[in-house]
Amino acid sequence: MSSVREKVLEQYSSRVYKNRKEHVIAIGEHEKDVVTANTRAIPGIITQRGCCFAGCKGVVLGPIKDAAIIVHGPIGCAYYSWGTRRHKAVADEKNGEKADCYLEYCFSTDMQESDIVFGGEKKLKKAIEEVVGLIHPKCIFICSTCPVGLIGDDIHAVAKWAQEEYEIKCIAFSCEGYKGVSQSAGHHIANNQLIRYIIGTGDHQPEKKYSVNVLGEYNIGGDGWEVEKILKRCGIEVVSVFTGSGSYRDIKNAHTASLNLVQCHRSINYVADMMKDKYGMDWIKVNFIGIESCKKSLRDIGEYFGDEELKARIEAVIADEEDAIRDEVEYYESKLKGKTAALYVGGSRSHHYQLLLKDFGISTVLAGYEFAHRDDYEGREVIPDIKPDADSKNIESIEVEADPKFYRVYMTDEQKAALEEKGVKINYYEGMFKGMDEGAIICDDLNHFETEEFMKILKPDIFFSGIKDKFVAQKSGMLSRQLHSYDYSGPYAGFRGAVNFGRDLVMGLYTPAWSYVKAPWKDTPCIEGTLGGDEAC
Amino acid sequence: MSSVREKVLEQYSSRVYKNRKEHVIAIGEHEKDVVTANTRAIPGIITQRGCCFAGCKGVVLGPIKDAAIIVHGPIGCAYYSWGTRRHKAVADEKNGEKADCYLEYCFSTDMQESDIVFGGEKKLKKAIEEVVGLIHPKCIFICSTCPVGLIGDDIHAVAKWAQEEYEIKCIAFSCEGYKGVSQSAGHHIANNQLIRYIIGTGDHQPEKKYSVNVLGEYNIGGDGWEVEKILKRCGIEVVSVFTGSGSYRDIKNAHTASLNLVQCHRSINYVADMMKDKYGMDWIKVNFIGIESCKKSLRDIGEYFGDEELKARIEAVIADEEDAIRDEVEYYESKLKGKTAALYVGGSRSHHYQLLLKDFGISTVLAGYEFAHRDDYEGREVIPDIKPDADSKNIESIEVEADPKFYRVYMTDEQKAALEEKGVKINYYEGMFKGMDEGAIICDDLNHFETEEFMKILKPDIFFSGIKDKFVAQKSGMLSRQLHSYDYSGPYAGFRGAVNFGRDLVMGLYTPAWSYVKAPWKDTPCIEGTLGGDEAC
Amino acid sequence: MLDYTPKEITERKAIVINPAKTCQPVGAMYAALGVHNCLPHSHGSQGCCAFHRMFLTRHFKDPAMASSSSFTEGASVFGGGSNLKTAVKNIFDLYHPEMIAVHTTCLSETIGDDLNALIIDMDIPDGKYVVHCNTPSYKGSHVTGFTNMVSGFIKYLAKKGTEPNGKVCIMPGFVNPGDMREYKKLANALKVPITMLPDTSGVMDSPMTGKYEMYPKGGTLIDDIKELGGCIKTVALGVQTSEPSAEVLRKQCGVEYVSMPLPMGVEATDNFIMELQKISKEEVPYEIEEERGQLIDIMIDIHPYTYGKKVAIFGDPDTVLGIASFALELGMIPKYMVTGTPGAAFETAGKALLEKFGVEDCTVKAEGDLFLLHQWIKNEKVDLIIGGTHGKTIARAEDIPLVRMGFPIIDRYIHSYMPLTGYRGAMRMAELIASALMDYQDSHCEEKDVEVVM
Amino acid sequence: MLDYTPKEITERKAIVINPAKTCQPVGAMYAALGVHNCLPHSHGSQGCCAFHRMFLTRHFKDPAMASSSSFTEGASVFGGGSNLKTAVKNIFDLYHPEMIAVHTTCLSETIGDDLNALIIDMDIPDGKYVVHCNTPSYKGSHVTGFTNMVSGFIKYLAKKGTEPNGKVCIMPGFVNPGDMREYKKLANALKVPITMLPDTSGVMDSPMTGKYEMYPKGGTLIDDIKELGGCIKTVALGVQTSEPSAEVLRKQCGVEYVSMPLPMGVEATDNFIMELQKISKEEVPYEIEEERGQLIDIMIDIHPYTYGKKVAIFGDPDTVLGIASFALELGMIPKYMVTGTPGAAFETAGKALLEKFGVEDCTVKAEGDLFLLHQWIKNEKVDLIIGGTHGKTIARAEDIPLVRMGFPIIDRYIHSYMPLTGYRGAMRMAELIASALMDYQDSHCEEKDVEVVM
Repeated sequence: MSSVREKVLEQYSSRVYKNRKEHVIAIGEHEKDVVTANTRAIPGIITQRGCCFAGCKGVVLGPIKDAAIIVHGPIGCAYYSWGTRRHKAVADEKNGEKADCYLEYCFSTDMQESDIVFGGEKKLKKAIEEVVGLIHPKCIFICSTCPVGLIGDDIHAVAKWAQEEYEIKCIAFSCEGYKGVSQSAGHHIANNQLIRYIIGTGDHQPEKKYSVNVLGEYNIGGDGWEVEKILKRCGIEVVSVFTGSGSYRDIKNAHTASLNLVQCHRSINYVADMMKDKYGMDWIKVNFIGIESCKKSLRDIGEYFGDEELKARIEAVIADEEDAIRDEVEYYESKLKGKTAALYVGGSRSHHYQLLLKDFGISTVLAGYEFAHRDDYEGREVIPDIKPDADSKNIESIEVEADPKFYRVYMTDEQKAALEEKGVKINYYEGMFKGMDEGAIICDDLNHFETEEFMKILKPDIFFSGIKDKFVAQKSGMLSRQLHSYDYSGPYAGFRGAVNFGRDLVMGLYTPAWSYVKAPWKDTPCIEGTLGGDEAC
Repeated sequence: MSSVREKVLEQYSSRVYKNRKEHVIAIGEHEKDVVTANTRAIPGIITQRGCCFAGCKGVVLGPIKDAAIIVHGPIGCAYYSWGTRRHKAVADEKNGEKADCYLEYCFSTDMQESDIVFGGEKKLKKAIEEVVGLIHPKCIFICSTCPVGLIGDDIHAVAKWAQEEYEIKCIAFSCEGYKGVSQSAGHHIANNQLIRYIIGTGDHQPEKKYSVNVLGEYNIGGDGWEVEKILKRCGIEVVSVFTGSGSYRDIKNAHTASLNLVQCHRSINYVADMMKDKYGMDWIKVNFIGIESCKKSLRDIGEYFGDEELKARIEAVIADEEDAIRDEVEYYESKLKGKTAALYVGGSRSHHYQLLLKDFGISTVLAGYEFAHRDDYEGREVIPDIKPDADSKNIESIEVEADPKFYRVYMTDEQKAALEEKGVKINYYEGMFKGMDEGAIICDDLNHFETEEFMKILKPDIFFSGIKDKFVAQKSGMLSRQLHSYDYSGPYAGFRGAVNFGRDLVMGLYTPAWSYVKAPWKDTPCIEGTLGGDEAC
Repeated sequence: MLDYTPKEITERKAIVINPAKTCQPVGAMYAALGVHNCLPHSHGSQGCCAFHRMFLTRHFKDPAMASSSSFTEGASVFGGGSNLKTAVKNIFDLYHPEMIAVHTTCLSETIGDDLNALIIDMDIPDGKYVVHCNTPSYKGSHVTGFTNMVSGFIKYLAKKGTEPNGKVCIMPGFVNPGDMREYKKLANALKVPITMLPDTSGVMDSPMTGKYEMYPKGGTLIDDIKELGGCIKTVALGVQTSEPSAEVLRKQCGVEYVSMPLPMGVEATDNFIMELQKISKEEVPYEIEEERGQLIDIMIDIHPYTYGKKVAIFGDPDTVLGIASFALELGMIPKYMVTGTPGAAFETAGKALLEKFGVEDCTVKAEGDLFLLHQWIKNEKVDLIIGGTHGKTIARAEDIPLVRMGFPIIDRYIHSYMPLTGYRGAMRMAELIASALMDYQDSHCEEKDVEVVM
Repeated sequence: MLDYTPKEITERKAIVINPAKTCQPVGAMYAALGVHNCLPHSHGSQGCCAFHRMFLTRHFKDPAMASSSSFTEGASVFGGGSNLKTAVKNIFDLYHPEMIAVHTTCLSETIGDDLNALIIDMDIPDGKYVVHCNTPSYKGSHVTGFTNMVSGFIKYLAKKGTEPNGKVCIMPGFVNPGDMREYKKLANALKVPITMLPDTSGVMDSPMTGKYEMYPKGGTLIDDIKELGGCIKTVALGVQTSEPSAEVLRKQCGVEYVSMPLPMGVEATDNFIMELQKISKEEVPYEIEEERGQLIDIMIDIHPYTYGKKVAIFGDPDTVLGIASFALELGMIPKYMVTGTPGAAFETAGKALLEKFGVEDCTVKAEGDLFLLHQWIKNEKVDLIIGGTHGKTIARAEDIPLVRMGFPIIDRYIHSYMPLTGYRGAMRMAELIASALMDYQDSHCEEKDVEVVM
């Protein structure tokens, strides 16, 4: 087992080896599966990681449709995060309140050299004035990029000014790219400001008895809409989504829901945690990716609320949804069973998709996260053991207190214990490791070199990752599917999504082009009998 | 003057010379401009002419939208005449009666070898049965192609059978390609059957006081609709159009109109003539191509009806239409004035378009017809002098008698004389020659050789013809515009059409591509000073 | 659009509606234009010649020169011999071709003119040629006419016992000049000297020079046709179109042939390349391997847009098979394959393709028409239609994208310059297909589903 | 779509909305990928490198490999020197490039890292190279970054007094691999030996072989860059993109240059050809003349569809000028020409083009954005939009066809293989433009106006 891991790592120089050996493990090799995570990438080692800005603006804030997000910095960062992440959204009206959708727009202060030299605050103010004049948003976010932190523009003061000047919500996010070690720092920064300035500022109460927020669901390829559709069928009201097709309009009322559902643990657990402290709301980790996961998640919600009628409705919905997809799933399973996969994505998908793959009989031989923390691998029980380092200390961690007006206790400890017995764990995430097969390779911050080497040895049938390494795998003759963008397909969540996923894999594996990779003359000597020659050409 | 003509003709062998010299004249060269026309093309000489089938099915019958036209013959003739002639049409309802539009359909009996050997009547009957079953037309035309005449299928008997069997109108046209010397024979055959079997079979009376048929208007590029629009504005009802966007539904009522307007004299004068004999209706030659022609035509109609209110309305319409186009016409005229043109089209357009060209200050240096008769060149006064030859004798010429029920006298001889004095000639066409400049070349059945040679000498700025010679002219660096299809533009009729025409010419003459025809290195020796060489390359 | 086409399909035995073929002579005319200094001649009523020239010109947007025997009723009664004789004399006098290539029409065929006898009987100037082929319009289709004209050239000109010339005879099939250029590029890359008959490149895609040339630079040289008997082998591209002519050359001069599908898509091009390679015994040069590798790369890249998509393909038999073959390689389902040209070979070959790719529930039909195709589509829709211009009304009526490939395309420009054959041609097909499907997605999806990245 | 864009245009001084440019480093990265065995390196936060690789990959659908100094907050405070040192060591150890091409970012520029000093201070293995250029994101655009990287290669590698090698240095401008292949084809046809810097063909359009190569076959050879000083002349294609680098080479090694627009359309390609011809003193071969003649033929053929049509063109300055130049040659009116890249030269050159063709009432704008372009279009509509993917929302909002040309095109495939330059590229442009306009006519006209022949 260890030989696979060693074969790859031993090619490193000793310094790199020392670093990477802690990030790469084989499940079951040691008594306890421990991984080092959320530490700096090694300079020069080709990581797939992005930066703090990408995590804050790109991931968490980007999908909030009714916020005009002004990127304060040179043009690039705004440009790259413009419309390319497939967090779908659409303007809508809810409870008589409209939420615009600005996602087709990219706002940048396009800082020039003089702004770097003389400071960019004035330009930022003017930019806000212009945006307000043009599109009249109710909410503006300011996201800073690298140079802004260095030159010391006080974007928070500007936000405060704008809020007063224009009587709108305006929040600043100091999410310079160099902060932290990956996108993760940006999630944290975004989460902090949401809890500080938005959640709890609305006062619209849910209409239904059972209401939830869906946290860490970014509506990539319409996943969130699929999830909302299912919850609705079960009779559960979704108060807000963080943040896929989400809105300032809804998030401000998030505290009025009864339960938080956490889909992507890594990017949003701060909000779940802080809402627990501030409003007393429990959260449960859900996973709407995969048929079995989806069923378990829905049943957990039923158990949490403990209402038999609700539970019955959930069962009915499950039965109906499963009926509708059974034939297709069976067909795709017959084409996929026994295949192997490697996954290298974000901070939760590498876990979630293993379960969907299992639904189709595909096993995972390697999995890794781009920007996860140890708890995403090992489970939240490891949190007390995680030692902060210089990089993580730089990211503000805020403490919230119980809100005097809204704090409620939703469940007694006894009830919680009873729930646990039923297998429903409150305010807990078990991490990726627990469900994985012995011998599977784990690679935190999998880099290009390791990708190439592990793929050579493990030869998975499918490599799931992002756009940067997709074509690397593909060039070597391996099906590669993007799990950030779903290769512009989707939704993959829920029951119907599972079918889409199966269809896409089957299509990828069975597309005839693979059989043409090698030119036939590479095999066939071109000897022509009739011309009597023996020479090959 | 004659030298141009001679320079071209003298290159022929004596036999060909003898034939062609009668077809090619220079206006004013002789005391009387006489041309030989409507005679056989010389085998091997590349003529642009088509055949009898093209004239019958392609030109006259093709536009009749509610007739399902079954081409009885091998597949080609149906195929080539399918949707390619731009006689636009649209299904419509009139007086509570619908006229379908089958122009997107091509019906062929696709005769096979066995049909040739054993006869095709059975197949034709079956074909009718199938068409009736599929699209339920009220009217079917059968058009025969070359072999049908040779093998002796009696399509007229089949038509009769179908008419009885299915209680629909069914008419056969023996328009085999080898009949006559050009499309002209086909026009005649079509005209004969229309008068025999359709005109006069309807009984719907016009609603308005002044009503007309528009004859020889095929709605190429929407010309007919433009004409109808203008007539309508003047308060004149159009009972039927022969045959652009025309219909069996309307043509059967044609005899109820008060006046026939003849646009294309060549293709339809038989109908006009026979209706005069049968119903007493007068016809006047109109020309809605060209601004001045259009005005004259409208005023002639006003004069014919002699109603002051109508005349006033016509003047108002003219003023209004002219106002709307004045600026554009002036602009285009400024770009076109002084240019020269050669025209070689059909049997009337070469005349009509000279007048439109004149509106823009363009003079005509050569004009010819593909399939005209002498009267189209010299005026109807020459008809008594035209001697029938073997080919023309083969085309049935029918005599009609005054219809006992519908014959009326519309105008006394006195009234006619008064009209003549005002310049309105009844039942008369003056031909192309009378308006032409001295020295202009006339070429009946202009062939490829003559085209090349005359263009080399005359160097017109624009060559108007059809698709077959368009690119010949263009390759030699000359703007070439199709006057059969308007190069898929139009309408060119009426006031608005004149503007379209001007626009298209300006665009063609001024398109920058002409200036790139010669590669610059053909002129510029590639001597590079710095390298000290004197050699050109 | 096409509002009178009923969904319900009833058997038709007599009427063809909206045909997917036309008649033989136009194919013969096209083939004859592919011989240098040759003037095609239509022996029949002048309308045929006019129609065919019109049609070819509309497809190529270049002059299609041809002459006619200009039959009148008299000729139809007494035979067209004297018309032809006059015509030939006038043509050599006036238009100075090196050769006149006569094809017949349904008219002269029905009359029974014996072209062999007529031509033997003629005074043909020294160094000039008159050849002919029979192209009765009531048999086969324009594709058959193309084949017959090619065979006609061979019958008249190719000689048995010609000195071996080390060349390969390529019969291109009924394709565009752009394709013929692509063949020459590939043969050249593989160092295989060829004679291609016919070769319309340089004729029907001739450059603008400001000077009209009745006989442009392109076309197979008559001398090369005369030496076809000295070829090592014939590579007949497009089985239905080219094999009969290859067989004529074999019988007449003993040149063996290999007959293969048009080199459209990966495998068919591979086979063509390997056939050439067998002859030259040269390594396939890197530039060709690279093109091939780029094509495969592209095919894998676009598979999410093509895989499983249903396509209706209509046109000429070899072309439809070639497109279908590439469509299958792209993972598409060629739901309907229709040619108007008769011939059971089409259906057999089409079904063999489907079987090879394990694709079921598709229909392959020779002697079909577009009315029937439209009815099928009404009953089970497709994602894409591939064919010539005449598919546009169906495409609009059913709101299905149309990719224009094949013959005739009379409502677009430039296509005839662009190969669909070879790896380069497959890249073009891939781009046309993928873009059509993606354009459709972009224009038909809801606003919220418009994708910036695809 | 884009529902919040008001028609009324108000002056903006601070906010850019929907930019038509991005930042320097991505251009530098693209340029560096065009050198064989070279790994681009981004000196800054790792997010930059991730964004740029993502972006290039989306355009080319091929891997874009590059490494990063992976700054953290510490590096931002204390400088990135040690990060770079570690990075270079690790890169040579693990990825074995022959050269590392470092570009800076707004982060390292704001900190003030002195790359010259850092590189001089480094242990670079024998036979290996580390070069750099400064690409502050707050100046210029991705085009500037491309230029700067090319200049960087020259500064580090080209030597004065190199033996004359009879070659011409071609600087290709910010174009696709397909264009670079076209340049090579033309130079080859004119028998001009060249070094092209950079050359991304064979790198960003590499074939599928089943084996991933971190350094594919393509790219300018380092040895050739070192010998640039021996070139006869530099032909700098794309004035704004290439002239600065040509000037660097001139200053450094005395190689004179001629700077000209991208060879897009007739005249610009003519000029490129003649420039090559001046050097080789070879006749322009017939195959090139023929291509040219075919292009002119096509342009005349399609003029009824293009003449007088208004087009909005956006993208990179040289590309927009090249497209506009061809559009004018087609008789079109380039109503709006917009680049996000700053530089008065763009506006001057654009206006000169308009004047040359006598076209009035058009707007040329550098440092513009797509929000403004959309507002203009709302005030006066165009018939066509030409630009990259980001034009698609405007196209859909206003129901105007979009022809994709330039950078970036991230929602279509295959485009990067297909040249827009040279006569062949102009044929492609002509086909894309004509087809877009004709498709629009076909889909937007009334049923009765659907044309079978066009």
